[in-house]
Amino acid sequence: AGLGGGPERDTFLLGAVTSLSGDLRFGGGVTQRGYDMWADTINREQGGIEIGGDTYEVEVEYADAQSNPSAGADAASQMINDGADALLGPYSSNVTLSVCPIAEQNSMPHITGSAESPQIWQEGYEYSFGTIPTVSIIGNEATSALLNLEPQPESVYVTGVNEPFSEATAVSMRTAAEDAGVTVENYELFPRDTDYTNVVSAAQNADPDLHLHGGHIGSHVDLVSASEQLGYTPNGFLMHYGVNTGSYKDGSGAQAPYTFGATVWIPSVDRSGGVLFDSPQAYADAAEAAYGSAPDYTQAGSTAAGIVYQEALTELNAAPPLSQDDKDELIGILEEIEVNTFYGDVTFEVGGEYHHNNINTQTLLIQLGEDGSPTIVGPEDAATGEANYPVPAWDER
Amino acid sequence: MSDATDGADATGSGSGRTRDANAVPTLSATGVEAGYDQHQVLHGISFESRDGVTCIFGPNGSGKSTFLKTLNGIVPVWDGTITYGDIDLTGEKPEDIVTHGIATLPQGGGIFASLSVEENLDVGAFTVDDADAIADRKAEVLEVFPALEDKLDQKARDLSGGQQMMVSLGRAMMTGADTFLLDEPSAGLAPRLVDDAFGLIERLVDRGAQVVLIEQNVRAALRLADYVYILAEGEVQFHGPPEDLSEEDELMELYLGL
Amino acid sequence: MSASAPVIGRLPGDQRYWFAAIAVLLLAWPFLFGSFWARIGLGALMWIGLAQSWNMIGGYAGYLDFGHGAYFGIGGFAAGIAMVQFGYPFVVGFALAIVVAAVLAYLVAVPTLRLTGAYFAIATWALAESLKQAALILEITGGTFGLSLPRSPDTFIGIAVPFAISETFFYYVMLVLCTATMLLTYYLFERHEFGYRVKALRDDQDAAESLGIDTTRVKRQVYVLSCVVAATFGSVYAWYIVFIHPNDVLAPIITDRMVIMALLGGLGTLTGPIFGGLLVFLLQRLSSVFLGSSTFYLPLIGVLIMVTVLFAPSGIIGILRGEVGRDDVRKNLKELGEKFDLL
Amino acid sequence: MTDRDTILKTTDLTKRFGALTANDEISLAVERGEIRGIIGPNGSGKTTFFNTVTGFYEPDGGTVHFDGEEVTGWEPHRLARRGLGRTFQIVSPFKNMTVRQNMLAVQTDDGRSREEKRDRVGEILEFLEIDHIADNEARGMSGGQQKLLELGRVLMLDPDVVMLDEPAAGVNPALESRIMDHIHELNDDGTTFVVIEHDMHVMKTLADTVSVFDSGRHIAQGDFEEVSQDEAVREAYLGGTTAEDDEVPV
Amino acid sequence: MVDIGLFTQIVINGLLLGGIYVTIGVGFSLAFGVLEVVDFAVGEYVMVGAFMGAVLAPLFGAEGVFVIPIVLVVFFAVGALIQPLIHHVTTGDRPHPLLMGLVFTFGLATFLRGGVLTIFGPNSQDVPSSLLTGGIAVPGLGTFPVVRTVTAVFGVSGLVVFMYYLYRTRGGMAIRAIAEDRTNARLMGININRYQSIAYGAYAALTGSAGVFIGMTFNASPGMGLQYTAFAFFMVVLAGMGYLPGVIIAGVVLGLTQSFTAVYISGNAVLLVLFAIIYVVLLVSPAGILGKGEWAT
Ligand SMILES: Nc1ncnc2c1ncn2[C@@H]1O[C@H](COP(=O)(O)OP(=O)(O)OP(=O)(O)O)[C@@H](O)[C@H]1O
Ligand SMILES: Nc1ncnc2c1ncn2[C@@H]1O[C@H](COP(=O)(O)OP(=O)(O)OP(=O)(O)O)[C@@H](O)[C@H]1O
Ligand SMILES: [Mg+2]
Ligand SMILES: [Mg+2]
Repeated sequence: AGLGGGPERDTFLLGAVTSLSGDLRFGGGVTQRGYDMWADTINREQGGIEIGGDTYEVEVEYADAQSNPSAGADAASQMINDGADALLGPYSSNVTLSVCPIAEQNSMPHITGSAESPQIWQEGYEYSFGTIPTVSIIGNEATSALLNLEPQPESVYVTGVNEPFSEATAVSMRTAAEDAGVTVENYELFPRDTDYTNVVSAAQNADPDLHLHGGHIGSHVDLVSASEQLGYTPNGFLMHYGVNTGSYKDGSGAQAPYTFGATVWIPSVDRSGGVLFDSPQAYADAAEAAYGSAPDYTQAGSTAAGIVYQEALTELNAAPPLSQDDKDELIGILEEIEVNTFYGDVTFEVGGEYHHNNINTQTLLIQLGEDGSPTIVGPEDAATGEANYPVPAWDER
Repeated sequence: MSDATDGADATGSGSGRTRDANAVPTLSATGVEAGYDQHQVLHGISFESRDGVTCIFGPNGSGKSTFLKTLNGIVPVWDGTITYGDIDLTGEKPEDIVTHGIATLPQGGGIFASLSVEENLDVGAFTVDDADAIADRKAEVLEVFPALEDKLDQKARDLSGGQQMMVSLGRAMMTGADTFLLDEPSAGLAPRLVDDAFGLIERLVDRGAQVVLIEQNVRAALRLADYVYILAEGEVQFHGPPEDLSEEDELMELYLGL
Repeated sequence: MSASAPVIGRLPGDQRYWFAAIAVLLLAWPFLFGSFWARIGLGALMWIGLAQSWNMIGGYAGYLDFGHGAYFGIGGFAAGIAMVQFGYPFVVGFALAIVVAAVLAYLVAVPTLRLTGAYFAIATWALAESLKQAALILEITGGTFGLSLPRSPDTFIGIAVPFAISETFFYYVMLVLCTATMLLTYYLFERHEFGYRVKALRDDQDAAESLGIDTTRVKRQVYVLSCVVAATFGSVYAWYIVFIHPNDVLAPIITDRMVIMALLGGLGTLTGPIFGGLLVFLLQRLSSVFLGSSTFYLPLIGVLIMVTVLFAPSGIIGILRGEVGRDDVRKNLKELGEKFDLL
Repeated sequence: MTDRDTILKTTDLTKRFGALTANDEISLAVERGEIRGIIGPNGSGKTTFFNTVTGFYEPDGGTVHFDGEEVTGWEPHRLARRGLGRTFQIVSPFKNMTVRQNMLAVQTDDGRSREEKRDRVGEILEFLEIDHIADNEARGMSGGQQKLLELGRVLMLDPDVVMLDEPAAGVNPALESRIMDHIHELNDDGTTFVVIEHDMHVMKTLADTVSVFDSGRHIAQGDFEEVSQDEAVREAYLGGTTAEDDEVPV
Repeated sequence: MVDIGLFTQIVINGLLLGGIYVTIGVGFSLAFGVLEVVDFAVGEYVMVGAFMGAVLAPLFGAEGVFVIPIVLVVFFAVGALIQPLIHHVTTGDRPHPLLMGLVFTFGLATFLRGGVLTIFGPNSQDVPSSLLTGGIAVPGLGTFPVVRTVTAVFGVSGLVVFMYYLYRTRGGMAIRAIAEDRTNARLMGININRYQSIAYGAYAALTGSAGVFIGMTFNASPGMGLQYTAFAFFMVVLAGMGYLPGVIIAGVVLGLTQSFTAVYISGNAVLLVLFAIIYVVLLVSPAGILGKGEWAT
């Protein structure tokens, strides 16, 4: 251990900033489970990370971002103060955008497993990386897959909530539709707390084949409730983020089935696996056993972030605590890395539009079944089932 | 004990009742100490109401209103007792004291500004259940204060200061009480109305009610007084029939400006 | 409390020693505990200053400004826009924040200060919400995507900054700003006749007017002043936090916090906001450190607020001044008990 | 009287509240140095007249002249600093301030230093005999003490004209005569007074001239004796009582 | 070009949305205007009501409607017990009674929001109902969503009941007298604790059950309260403080403004227009749209 590395220790200390309280607590909790899955598994199965013949356990220390950027920045600083070797990032783009500068200022490696806004990567931060592809890609690819279903849709109606992630999602959906030559009847943003009957009435009046919506779970719930109440039934709804979460099912109850959604990973996806977990299903089973609920792609992406660190640290081959030089070298390794995981192949773009974002993992179009469980219905090469399309009208369910 | 219904009979009959047949209990205080927070205002007041009008005079800030508020329960008593006939009022709540037949006209009137004049009168009769008694009393109030007749539907706040005082007095009458605690009923009234106010007090007395009257209009009040207390600095400086006052030149000068 | 009472409760010994000790601690703070605690310190200083800025209009003048947080956001965006959209250094942004806040506050003051009590509270709330919504739509504010400010230059008006643009640097900036706010409040509201005028209009506007006090003008002065103070904190915050978004810096919770801090501390007092600000900020920020990962601190704060209001109506400052003794609590409990007589 | 000049004058001053005309073309002139009484039944528009003159109400017609200058529509604080002071029928102390602070809050244009102002506060409080409670909060004062504070505050303006709205209402006779003495004393020093009062004893002792209001109109003016003999005034206002009725039935 | 079908549907949407606001505004107007309690907890009562719907409905055959009587009773009782606390902090020799009430209820709101968040987590919960589903299509007009229509009827009925109580009964008169002057009300023989508790309990009961309806219309989530607190305040401002009938007008204005802005101007501008209107109404006519409000501060 060199200069500035803090006290001697025989573990790798990863400082995780995430929202454990506040509005984003749900996502924060998912992130936390993802990071813990990695740390617990590697410590249990391999005794930690092997460096020069010795194994060093991995320790993840959490600091609460309280769903608020300034508390997030403080939390990151707290972790750095505590001598963390590297940072695991928070949930949500706003908090991430205030944590990245702290990583930058302190030359601290930072991988986030759960922030999707393109803004983060467009800023060109040197010390921050992300395992989940930006939503610009996810939204775009999911929409393209949906537009390929038969009968081919001719028109779409795009809506989104006016916050950064949701707007980026809606934009990517619109772009995909335009690129596919489909008519975009309308593109409309609105505040989260608005009433959705008006959105639905306007959409109903336009009578599109598909309704595409960017937002968080609560907004999806409001959208389907209002649609049910007004009897608005396009051939399908595509909504991102989170239709395959328990939260969406709890919130929308009987209206959940048949909704289309986007993801980059679900347990039934066919991926080879490798480090730590043999397959997506193996990961899902382990997570189910540990937390009693099925993991979604945010959790998987967070675990993948840990795996990436594990591989990079092994390659760095420096015992903890890391010196500043070690950390700078780690950045170089991360830029080059290629890891094959249960989550998919992870590599980070260098330069380009989404600097340090893993844009490699394939996007999946999913649809919820009668029981609310997701099936991959697109793109064709990844599909594990047939889409129920067009979806039945509300009163025919 | 005389409850509200007794009062209703008395006013309802319009004939008044003789004091001897149904004497109003004596309201009395023994060694009352009271104040606000840490600040003691009353230092051992002993007091007894008499038939007719018992006047309380004294300089501003001497504790007259405070004492009145111990009688009606608004200000808690620190020490001493207050009784009404056989009933111990010490520590009773104002809303319960009213039901024994003790009505108050607070200093300044205390009308309910956004209620109509009629509603103000109705609130006065809150403890009365008998609709006929209420109607009779209302008629009587309007007889005393004809100026209120065509203002019944107006909000009380739209009345002038003097008119508001009439409403307050009328409202006190509505309770049908036998004992009235009046805190400066003539303040702010035009001379004509001062006459009316004192006329009303006389009427109450004629009907057998007993009145405890705080007044700064000493001259007019003395004309009605059956007994006088003078308070200064929270203590009783003098009490006796008004006739005895004339012998107390110093008191008269100091506290009454006479 | 008479006018000559000590400003900080009843401290043993000579007040000067206390002040000196506190001053030394404040000056040495970032070097004593490192960068994280410097951040906590600067956060606390910022919130104390913000609570005091609210106290000027809300406590001293008695106008419940429920849109005060907007000026924090306006300060932030003014500085951010100057730096991002026009490439000016921070000082220009800071000056712009003051000017924009002052002008806007004046324009708002003219019609809005005619309202009183809850009307004023709701009007300012609605206005602040409109500003937030506007910031979400406008392009210059970055709209939905917010603004990322330029990162950490090492010079300040061309001069090399001693601690670069680090926590330590911002700590001292906040310390200066917060101290200036406290001194300004002390001088204007506690020592100057201006303070009497402000309190007079709070108690009875008509009477104040009849005694030669131009209440309209005094109100506007206090409002503009308090808004400008909030804006200065906002501008420094934006520079420090680097990324600002309408949902964060224009959030209604910012106002709510200022109000709660001023009230818990002691309304219309010089030192109340210090205690209220410290308590609420530290409870919120350090709850995760002490309570672990839970939302339990929220109901806790809720109960704390309720209990304080029930038993220490003059706030923490009242407790410190010994206004809330055991007897008072007992008396309070007894009175409270009487109010439960419902049948 | 003719050689004295007019300091306060209203011409056809009118104020309406909806359908009600509370002040109906009131023309009234107050001479410098006099004590003018205003009487009239409750609701006849006396307080409204004060409010309109001192700028609290916007008049619906007519003008106000003060000390040779038209001041119609001036804001109250400007008039106050110009030398027109007033009190309120319902006392309005600054409850959360001490008596002394109540006095110090008064704002004038005369450039007095802080010390001078403090000294003046001391003088006035002593004059009114409430200096012993100077550092008490106003909320705890009795009604009468509040009346004195109200008077004290307005004196801090060093006003040329003081308009008093029922200064004696609710005031103990001993204190009442003290207030009257104060008024006389100040009047001797040149302060002009306009006093609304229902106490005819006070009116008789104080007023040089009495103006009578009824239903919003200025119906009569003259010295107290004249006015109190006036049949219309007796009918509308005085009723059976007169100030002569002084004897005490003891 | 205005599409008539869309236009009428937007009017329906706006009116029914207004109906939802009426359910919150009625009780709040009573608390605000009559009890002079500036109650920051109003939105959290809605939230807790919605959560009671989510938790209890499964016990009643997954039917939120059946939960309403329980919510009415529970909220009335809890409200009646909270009122003495509020009364305590807004009286006595406290220097800023209005503020004290406001801060106390702010603490209460934080407690309720944090408590529900801690117990149930941050997720939205469905408040199921099989009776109030779908919409009724009226040819030529548009679709009336059943749950929203029933909610609006509930709100308006609540208003009528409150009005009747307040202006036609002795208890109502007592409450109005208390609002004016508590001490003098006691001198009239009114047990102010009882009547204030009745009023506050009634407000809490109505608001809590509004929460169940809102839960059925949307869903229940721990963070939903703030939004309704804001709307409750805006409702009384537009209605005119303390002027109960104004609540209907306020609901109509708020609802229609929202739906027309959303469709004919821009979804993004909805809240901007809404807040701006409230600000302007306050400046131009503080006593509400009809100018009938009154509230002594
Ligand atoms: N609510 C209160 N809080 C604190 N002190 C009070 C309060 N009310 C009255 N006091 C004080 O108690 C004392 C007695 O006041 P009280 O009102 O009883 O006098 P009073 O004899 O009725 O005078 P007045 O003739 O002016 O009405 C005064 O010194 C007054 O300052
Ligand atoms: N702000 C107001 N709004 C409506 N009407 C008012 C207002 N102020 C006064 N009035 C009405 O104007 C009339 C005159 O009131 P004013 O207060 O001037 O009477 P006053 O002569 O001072 O009576 P008093 O001797 O009782 O004080 C009354 O009928 C009163 O109801
Ligand atoms: Mg008194
Ligand atoms: Mg008057």
